Amino acid sequence: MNCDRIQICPEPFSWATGELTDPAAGALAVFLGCTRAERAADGRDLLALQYEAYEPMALRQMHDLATAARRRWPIARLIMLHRVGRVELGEPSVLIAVSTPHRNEAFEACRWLIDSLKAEVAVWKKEIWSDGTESWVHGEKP
Amino acid sequence: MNCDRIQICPEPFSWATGELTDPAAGALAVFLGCTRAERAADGRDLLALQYEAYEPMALRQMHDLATAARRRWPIARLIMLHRVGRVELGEPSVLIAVSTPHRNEAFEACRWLIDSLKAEVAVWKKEIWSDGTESWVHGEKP
Amino acid sequence: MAVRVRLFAAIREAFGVDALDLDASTVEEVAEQLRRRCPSAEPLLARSRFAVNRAFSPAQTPLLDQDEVAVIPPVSGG
Amino acid sequence: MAVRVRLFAAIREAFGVDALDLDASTVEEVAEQLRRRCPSAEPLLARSRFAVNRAFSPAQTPLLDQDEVAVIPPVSGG
Repeated sequence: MNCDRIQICPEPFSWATGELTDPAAGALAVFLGCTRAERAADGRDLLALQYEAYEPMALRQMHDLATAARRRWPIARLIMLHRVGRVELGEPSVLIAVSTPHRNEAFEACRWLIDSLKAEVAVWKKEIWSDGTESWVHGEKP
Repeated sequence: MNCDRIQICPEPFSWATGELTDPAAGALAVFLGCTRAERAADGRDLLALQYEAYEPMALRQMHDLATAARRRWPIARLIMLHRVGRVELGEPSVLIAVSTPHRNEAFEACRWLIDSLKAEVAVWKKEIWSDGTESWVHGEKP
Repeated sequence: MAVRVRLFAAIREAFGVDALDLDASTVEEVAEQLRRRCPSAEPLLARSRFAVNRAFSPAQTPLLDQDEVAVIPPVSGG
Repeated sequence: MAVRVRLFAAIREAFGVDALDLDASTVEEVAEQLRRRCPSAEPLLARSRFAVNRAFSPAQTPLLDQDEVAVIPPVSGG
């Protein structure tokens, strides 16, 4: 049995280093993805991102990713959180955190989990712009 | 001028995600190194690590690493903390945290900073074992 | 088969609803009915995958009564 | 030149002090005096680098009065 925390969060999430510490874990790697300020070619400014998830499927996919990561790396503890709703500039939308015996595997697992989550998990973002326009992101931004 | 936090800490350190957030930063990568439980071949258990630093030189080296990292990656904010004194099992001895526009550069900068710190910075650890013995680590552990 | 079709993101906004009840025996039949109902969504439907009961499923997947079919346009989480 | 020599970790414990005042005109002369004073530390001294005024400096580096010379055995932070 493990104590992974995997959640879709309608409100800003919080977490603490203490959730990851474990006597067997010499290394903790954490990634947070945040809403980044952006200006469109026509001068509009990004105000916020609005996230939507197919929650039961997204949670199942996140659990599957955690299981796959645990098969590949000796993970002591794992946190995977994704916001839904409006995420303002500078605020986090996603958190991946893992602890492992050594640092190489912590970096590898953390990187693999965020890359896989972005590629596969049923979550979508809509850009909300300063002129009132909104646009869904479907596929990689250029 | 930047707002890097670079410290040698005689007491347990604390930090918050908020120190790293920045509208320009879409990615935060954090690494923590902690004392990991270990059993020697002869059955002794590791109890703790005791860290010592040549503080003015270590701080200068850490600032130099931050400057080098900022030349190489578009870092918004940076935290680099290292404990001195006794660090119990599971407790963090080192923290590296960076925020950047995109995730690839955050992972790269974080990884480069911890690798460089471990290879170069004037800090030493002594292992404290359950039988009362102590041994300095000078050079890579096998 | 009476199936529930879940719609998300730009697909949801194109259809103006977040779910539809359809009668279909395969995923492909669901896709076909969606294209007919909202031709403007066709380009994005063509880039979308389908999930049956929360797992990605190919077009020929047979459906059972009460299955939940979801249209999954290209994801953009993170 | 009157220089202050700082000792750390296993080197410090081998010498029993964390600093020495020596008279030397190069880093190499400091190393030579340390080897003579504590032969048991020689293997670790051979694997150590030296810093003058907090910057790594090669053996031939000339010293000035009041310089701070540090012996830096292989580091193990992190």
